[in-house]
Amino acid sequence: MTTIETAPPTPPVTETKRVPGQPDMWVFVIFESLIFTAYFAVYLYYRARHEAAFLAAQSHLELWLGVLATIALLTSSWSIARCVQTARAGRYKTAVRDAYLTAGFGVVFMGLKIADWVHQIHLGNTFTSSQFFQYYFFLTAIHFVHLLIGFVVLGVLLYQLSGAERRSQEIVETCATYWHTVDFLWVLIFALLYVVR
Amino acid sequence: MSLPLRDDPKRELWYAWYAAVFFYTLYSVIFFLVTHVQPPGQPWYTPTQVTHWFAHYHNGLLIGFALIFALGGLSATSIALITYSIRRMSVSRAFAYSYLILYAVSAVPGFLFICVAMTAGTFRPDRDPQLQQWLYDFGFLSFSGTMGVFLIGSLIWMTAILLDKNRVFPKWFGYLNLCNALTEVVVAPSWIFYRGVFAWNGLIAWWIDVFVFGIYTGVFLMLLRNMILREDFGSGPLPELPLLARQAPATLELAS
Amino acid sequence: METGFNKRLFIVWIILSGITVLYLVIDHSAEKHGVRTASEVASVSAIVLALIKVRIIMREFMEVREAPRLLCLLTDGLIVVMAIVLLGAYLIGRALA
Amino acid sequence: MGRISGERIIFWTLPAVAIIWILAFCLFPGFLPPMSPTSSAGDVARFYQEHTARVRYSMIVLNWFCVALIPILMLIVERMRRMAHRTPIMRYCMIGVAGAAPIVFLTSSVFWLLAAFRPDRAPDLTQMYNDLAWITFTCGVPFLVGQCVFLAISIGLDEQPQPVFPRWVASFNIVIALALIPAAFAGLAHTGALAWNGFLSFWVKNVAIALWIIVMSVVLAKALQRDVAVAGAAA
Repeated sequence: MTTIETAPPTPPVTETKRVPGQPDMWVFVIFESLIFTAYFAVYLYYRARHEAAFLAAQSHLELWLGVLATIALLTSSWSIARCVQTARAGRYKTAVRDAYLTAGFGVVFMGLKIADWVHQIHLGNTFTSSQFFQYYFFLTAIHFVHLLIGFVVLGVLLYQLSGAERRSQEIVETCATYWHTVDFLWVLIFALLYVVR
Repeated sequence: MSLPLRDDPKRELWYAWYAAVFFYTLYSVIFFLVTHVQPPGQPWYTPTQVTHWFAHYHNGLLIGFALIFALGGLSATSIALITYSIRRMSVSRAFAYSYLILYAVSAVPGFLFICVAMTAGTFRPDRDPQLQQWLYDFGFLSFSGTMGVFLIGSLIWMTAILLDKNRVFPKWFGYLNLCNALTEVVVAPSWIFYRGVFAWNGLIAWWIDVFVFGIYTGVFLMLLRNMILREDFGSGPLPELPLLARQAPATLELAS
Repeated sequence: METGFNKRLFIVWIILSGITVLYLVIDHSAEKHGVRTASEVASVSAIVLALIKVRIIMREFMEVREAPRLLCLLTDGLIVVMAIVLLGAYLIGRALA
Repeated sequence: MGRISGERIIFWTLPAVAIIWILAFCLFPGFLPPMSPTSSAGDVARFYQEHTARVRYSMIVLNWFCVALIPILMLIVERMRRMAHRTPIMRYCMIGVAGAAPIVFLTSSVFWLLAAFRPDRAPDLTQMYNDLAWITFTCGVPFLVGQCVFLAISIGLDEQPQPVFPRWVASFNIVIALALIPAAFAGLAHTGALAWNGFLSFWVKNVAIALWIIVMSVVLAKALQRDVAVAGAAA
């Protein structure tokens, strides 16, 4: 807060600044990101210390599968961002369509993730087979749990949008914030597991 | 805020709160400093090393766990306070009762088994080292690996807070419950690994988890305190409780 | 007005997907005769690119751009902390290896 | 009246349960006198080989009925509803410990039954089960202590002309709690008063539990009677 008080006065803005969704959700976003940062740091540290073993195991991953999954999740994020804007504009039919699109791309991501797991398990890479795959399965699985919760959150969002008497823009934005968190956590996981050398 | 006074209408809440703080402090001191079971012993110890471990912490283990055996019942106070907090919310009582039962049950695998297993191991240092190792595993794994109650419990509390319209707890604490629930999941690999970051003393399965749990516990104790401070029972005499109170339950809204 | 907003989101999506595809190039660059090699440059740029993507998602998709200053500072601070911790863990690990 | 006669039924299960408990307690060959913590693994194994049947049958019965006290505890919790409290918090404390206490005893009966399940196994293993059973049985008092303390505080807070339970019941519960506490330290001694077969850890603790059940059932009966009278007056 002190930073704000000591900062030079900002030029007047035409529209009022507002926090998207419940400010409370941002506590989750920041706290959960910090927990993940801790997981990532542990992974990167051990990875850097045992580079050769990690590289060898990592070569089993299909980068293009990861890229596809990432783009699917980014697209779902894009859809829910549109959903927030259309809901704000009162175009609820379009908003509902965008919410379903979000869920759809989420399911595509889920399918790609499961395909990736099945592929790795067929190659003999499991949670216990090597250090790299410990982290791989751990990080993708804990993210998967977040994604599953994300579908519950989307359910809440659709419930909000479906009834004229509900339609709380705040809750819609809160749900979207959660979904974007799932998205950006995956962006990090993808870079760290698939690309980092 | 002075210590609970005789006439303080909130005294029973304060007794429970101080007892809860006392219990968590005692619990931390005993587990970290007296018995040295936190941070946990090494999962990769050979049977002989386990026997040495029991011998090394002999007195601390026996005295520390004896204190838990004597005072562990106080764990019910924080559960009762949280149950009460959920009762104050505009949600079904089912949430409150689920929380109460989940955590009442969790006491046995949550801290009683480790006390029994470690006491048994320390009790007979000359026991076959293979069996000592079994007791050691039983102690640590029952303690770390039974997180389901805490997972579901946190989710129940979270849902109640998010649905509540009385603002008993801030919404952000509801979301913090989700963070806590998700770190509980992460302990599960301790059933699989002897060493590394996912073992029962690992960086991820133990250190990060305990850190999050510590913050979570500190936060909810402070929030419970705020809840009690905000509680307004008035300062008048206790409601008259004729023997017919049951017929007129309106006089004691919350006692029902 | 509304179509303008949607165009902005579309451009953001294109940029984010573009960076994702860029990873294929980074990945390819860190190969010698088809053998994967450790590469500090590839790793650091992967982490930095990911953090840039996170910031874009926060600013644009999560609408932090239009939020009060405090939230902008908090989210930017979060990204700085992530950058320091991730790069720090990686580089310290390498130095100790 | 339906509610009160239901509570009477629960109350009158107590003598039946008590008789079953006493019989099972006497049937278990390791209680009278209590087994010694100093016995060698061979002696312990021989004990289970010689008394296999009695250990099994007595512990099966105790395993069945150890949770039978929970309904009685809930009768006490129901009486607490009428105490002059502003919140239900003391009842929640009681419910919180009421379930855990019998489960602790249930666990010890499982260890005893395991010890007797394969009496011919390696004596060391039988001895370990025996240790686990006795330590769980003897040291597992935290929830019983909690019960007494919570009840004592509840009665202390029940400030009304005609309290639900008389004042002295609070003091009585504190005395019982103090009598139970030494048993928690049974792990520290193989011989003497603190050992699991010693004066404090075995005799004082178990007599205290028996006394608590007897006294509380008498007090509870009176409280129930008063409720019947009140309900009759109201009708």
